Amino acid sequence: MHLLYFAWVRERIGLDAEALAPPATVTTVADLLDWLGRRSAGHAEAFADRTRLRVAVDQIFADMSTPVASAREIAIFPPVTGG
Amino acid sequence: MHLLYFAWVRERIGLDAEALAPPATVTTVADLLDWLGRRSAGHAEAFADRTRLRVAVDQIFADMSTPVASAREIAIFPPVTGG
Amino acid sequence: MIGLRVQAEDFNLAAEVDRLRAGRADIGAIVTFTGLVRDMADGAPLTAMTLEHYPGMVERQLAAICAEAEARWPLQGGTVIHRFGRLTPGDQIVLVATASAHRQAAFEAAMFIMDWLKTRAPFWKLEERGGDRHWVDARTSDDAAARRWRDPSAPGITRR
Amino acid sequence: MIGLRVQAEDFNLAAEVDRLRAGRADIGAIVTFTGLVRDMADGAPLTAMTLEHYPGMVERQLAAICAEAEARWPLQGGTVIHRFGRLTPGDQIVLVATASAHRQAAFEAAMFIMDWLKTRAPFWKLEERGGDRHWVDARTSDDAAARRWRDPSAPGITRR
Repeated sequence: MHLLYFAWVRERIGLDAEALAPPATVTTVADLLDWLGRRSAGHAEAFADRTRLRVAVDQIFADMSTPVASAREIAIFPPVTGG
Repeated sequence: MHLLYFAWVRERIGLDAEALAPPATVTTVADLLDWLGRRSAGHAEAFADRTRLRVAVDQIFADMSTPVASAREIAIFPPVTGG
Repeated sequence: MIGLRVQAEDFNLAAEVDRLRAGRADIGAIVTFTGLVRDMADGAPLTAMTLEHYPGMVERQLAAICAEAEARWPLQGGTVIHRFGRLTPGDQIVLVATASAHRQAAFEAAMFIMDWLKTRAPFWKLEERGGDRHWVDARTSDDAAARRWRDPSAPGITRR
Repeated sequence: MIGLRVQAEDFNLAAEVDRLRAGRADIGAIVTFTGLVRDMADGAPLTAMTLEHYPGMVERQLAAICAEAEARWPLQGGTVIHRFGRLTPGDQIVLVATASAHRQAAFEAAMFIMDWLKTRAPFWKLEERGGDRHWVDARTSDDAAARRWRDPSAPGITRR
């Protein structure tokens, strides 16, 4: 699974991407954030307030209950502010 | 009183302007159209259907009851179609 | 603050937008509307369209429309140009450009100006199709579009 | 039919509008929206604004937004250009241009695209003010602006 981080999520984690293989117990976006949050202090800080996060699974906006087991690319970022 | 005609009103009357002094009995726009309508066949035809006419008294949109006695410039034309 | 011109000459969209932007960096949004002569409006091919106007009243009406737009929305500038005379398909007829810190104000003010211009500015269109000529009828949809800005809940009303 | 570009380079409004108009006379209305970097957004003077984006998803989201606009309004063409990278006050950020036979469609489609782009296209703004830097927060007003297009009575819905 390819993970992408953008904006302040990227900065807090200190990485713009990482390739990881979560355990089989990680089935939803919420599970993934729980699991990722334990990887480092930066991950924990970035994912502390989930109301400030948005997630895309294979480039489509997802929510906390979206399945992730078969996903190839998951991006985690703040609400978008373009335009 | 300076009268101005535009678009098909101008074409039916055959004049783009005329200077006239209506009698004292002409007090409103409606009176003026009645009076003008008797001037020629073209005037009569141009003013036959008042729902298709708009009138400006001294360059401000007016209605049939607007006073005309002290007006200097009265324009009669179809609904506008610019833009 | 909104510049007004009624002219026979063509206009240049880029030059007008550059003029609004020149020397300032406080504008967040510029909306432009360009109206063009269509070749096939309502059926048979159009040869030409002649715009007749009422000099004096046109400027007065456009100034009133722009003053109302400026009262309703926080604009940082704008331009309204309307041409008169004989035009052919593809020619530009009218330009409305609005500048604001925020996009909603720029959009709404430009729509407002166009809707009111269509129903309040004394211009008349004469279409030529081959040998035929006829004066364009006013559209009830234009009246409806203008009226909605009078609604107490219309955009801009609460910002007065 | 709406051309999409996500690029670091600047764009030219006149060139994009000329491209929409080129070789045709069936367009009645062209609406453009240009978004610019403001120097004083929310207080202290802005030094620079950096746009980060999610390559791949950005193009996908913009294509979906434009496809919905084309389904809702009878458009004859359009252009969406969004820049990324470091910009300074006065710089252009985004262009939306829409062409239609009728002004209401061109206006509404441009507003729709901007509202949805603001809430659905993965871009993030980093502001620099002197030595300070901070990521711009999303605005609830942008969410509300986008949501109104989902209303069953929203413009364009009945034209599907």
